[in-house]
Amino acid sequence: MYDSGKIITGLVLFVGLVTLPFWYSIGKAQVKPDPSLNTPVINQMKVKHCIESKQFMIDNHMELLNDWRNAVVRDNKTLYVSTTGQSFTMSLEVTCFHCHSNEKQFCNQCHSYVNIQPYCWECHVKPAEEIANGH
Amino acid sequence: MYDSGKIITGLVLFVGLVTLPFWYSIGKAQVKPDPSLNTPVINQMKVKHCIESKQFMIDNHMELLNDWRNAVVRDNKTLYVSTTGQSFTMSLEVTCFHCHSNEKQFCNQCHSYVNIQPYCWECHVKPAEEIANGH
Amino acid sequence: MDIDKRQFLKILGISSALWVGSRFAGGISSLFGIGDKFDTKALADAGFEISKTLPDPKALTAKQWAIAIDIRQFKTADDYKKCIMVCDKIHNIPDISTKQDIKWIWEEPYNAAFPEQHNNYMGGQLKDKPVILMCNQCEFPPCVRVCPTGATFKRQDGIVMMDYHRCIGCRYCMAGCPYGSRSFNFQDPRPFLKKIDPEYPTRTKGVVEKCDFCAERLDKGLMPACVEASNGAMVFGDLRDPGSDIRKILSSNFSIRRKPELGTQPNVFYLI
Amino acid sequence: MDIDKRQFLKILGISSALWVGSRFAGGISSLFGIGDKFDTKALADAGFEISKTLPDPKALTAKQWAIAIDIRQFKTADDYKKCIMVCDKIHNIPDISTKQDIKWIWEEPYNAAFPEQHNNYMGGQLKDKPVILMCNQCEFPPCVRVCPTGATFKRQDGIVMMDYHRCIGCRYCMAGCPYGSRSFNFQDPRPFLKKIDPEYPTRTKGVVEKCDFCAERLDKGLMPACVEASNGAMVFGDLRDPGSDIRKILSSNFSIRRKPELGTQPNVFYLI
Repeated sequence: MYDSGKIITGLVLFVGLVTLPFWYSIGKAQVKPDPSLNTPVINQMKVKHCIESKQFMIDNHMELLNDWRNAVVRDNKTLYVSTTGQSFTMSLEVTCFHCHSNEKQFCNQCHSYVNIQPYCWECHVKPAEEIANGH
Repeated sequence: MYDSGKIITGLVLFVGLVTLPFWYSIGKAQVKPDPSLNTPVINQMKVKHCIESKQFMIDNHMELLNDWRNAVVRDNKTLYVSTTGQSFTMSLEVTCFHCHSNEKQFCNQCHSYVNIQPYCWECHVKPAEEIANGH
Repeated sequence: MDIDKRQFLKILGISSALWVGSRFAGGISSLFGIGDKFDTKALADAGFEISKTLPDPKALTAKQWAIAIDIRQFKTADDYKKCIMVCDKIHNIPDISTKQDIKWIWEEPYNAAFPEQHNNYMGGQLKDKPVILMCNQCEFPPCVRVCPTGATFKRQDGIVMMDYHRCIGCRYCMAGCPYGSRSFNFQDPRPFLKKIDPEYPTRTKGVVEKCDFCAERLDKGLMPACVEASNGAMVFGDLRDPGSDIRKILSSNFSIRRKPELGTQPNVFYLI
Repeated sequence: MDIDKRQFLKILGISSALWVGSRFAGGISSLFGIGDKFDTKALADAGFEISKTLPDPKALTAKQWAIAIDIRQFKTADDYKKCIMVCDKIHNIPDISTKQDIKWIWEEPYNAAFPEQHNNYMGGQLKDKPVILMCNQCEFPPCVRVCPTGATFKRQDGIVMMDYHRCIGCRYCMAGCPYGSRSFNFQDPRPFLKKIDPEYPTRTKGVVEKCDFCAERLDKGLMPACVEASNGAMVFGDLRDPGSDIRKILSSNFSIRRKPELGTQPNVFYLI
């Protein structure tokens, strides 16, 4: 076996690079996400229920929002009828932010934890509390 | 000298071709042109005078008509002031044919003699006597 | 099986590439085990009640929307201003005092709006008269033809629509549009907005934008904002409906369109 | 001098060619000794009184002639007919019932005359209404640019004129004209003329012809025949004269021109 030195060095570098995310997180405090539902509108609800079940929303909100976007922008459809038969306007601002007016305490909890930066906010206006603080 | 046969034949042919018009006319009766001035309008004139002198018209009518054509069509000019100071409308139909209403007895006399076929008549309308006979 | 080191490395490389590719194709989320993909078709096939998306029953519908602008009714500066301001306001259109300005609806003198129609001998009152301009919502829109991503597309009601999510800022559409109806965001527009309407998104640096006949209002049952503000100087309606107001006004008035010779078939008509 | 046969023949050939050429250049007439060329310049230099050519003092003059056609005043078939017939009559324009017909002034439906202006939603009364068409006497005439012989040229008063004597029938001008205003004589037109006006020439097989705003009438002080016959539905005048009737009517009425986008700057205006 020739060039064993170079090959072993290369392998070590490769394994190091592949596992970099794990090394990078070592020693950092990983705060478990805890999205807050403490907003004026939610607090006034008798039955606290999103447009679909909590687990469905946790699992699928990104798919759902993607479908909404295409339905509204490309197919002239503006109404979402949920599995329970309720109608909602498909709109981040009008529907989602009406209840979830606490972006930092709600959206960002998980997004930060999984290190995702959705760029919705570049165009869609953040809930009112955020506008006051600038962007 | 070689090829003398071919060269002499060629020279004879050449001279024959060059002098063809003369051979062609031999034996034909050459009637001397005699343009007629016997038209109603000319007969009524006290002093029979064209727009310029007779000799000038014989010599230069083709140049004059060419100048008229360019003056009328290209320079918006319609009046000809002759050397005697008289004004005439520059027009074959209105001016020339007014007096010379006898194309066959006037124009064609010389034109046939010198074997010229002016194509004026393809567009300009011949004097009235000719129209009646067709064209 | 008898493979040498060379073949082994080759197989290893190809396999790794395939694995990485499949993980990305499966979506980033599945890397973290957050959840499975929501499969409405499978649910529906299994007999479960599922959600659906619908148009608003109040939505205004048409085969081909069009606007007729009666420029004879635009007399004072305010007649123009009220149409333009309402659009700027509800669509969060920034006011940038350079060539990088964004415009959906704007005014230009007659002889600039209709450069070929113009002749030097027309009445002074028409020649320099400002005319309201906007996207012509062409029946054969060059912008749609040249868009490489489908960000610009034609709706079923004839509106030439922008899907800002898909715009990559290549500006082919701006090169294609013969009417200058499209603006590019050279920068974040928000610093140039005095007030942001939170119910309508702003745009972002690097996307192109334009008038869309207030598609968002039509889908809620409202007329375009400029038409509503024009006090009857603009007539909006379905060009394919012989009984529509716009058809009536077009059949009883002489109308012109911008650069009709290009064959785009503009759907903004001007009554002179 | 010592030349061989080869050189001798060469010199002989060149000399012959030069001699023949000079005889032709000198004119056929001198071959027959009929007379010398009339040299006005020499006569003038010698102090002799000489002839001269002048425009008619009654001639109508302008910097740019133009016609405004008020199509609203054309109502009955006779309104069109009287304008077209007078032109056909005084210019000896034949009536050929095939595609080889000759036309100087003719009528076509609005949507054919203004193909880009046309939209499917205009009033029926305008869409199919016949419009009087003729040569537009373009300010920038394509026919003049392409004519290889100068047979088509622009007069000082803006009229695009044909010198039929120079036309070689190449039909480049017909290819260049965007308005179909030119006709080619595929055959001798005379058999197709019921009556020939002897004061105006006919044309001949192989030349192109078109309307010239009655240049021959203007030069005598008369208005174009169609204008005279139109009873005021056509207004003729100098476009460069701010006080002319045509300027007044153009400034107080909306007018369109045929295919203005081509940049030919037509001088026939239509009041709609």
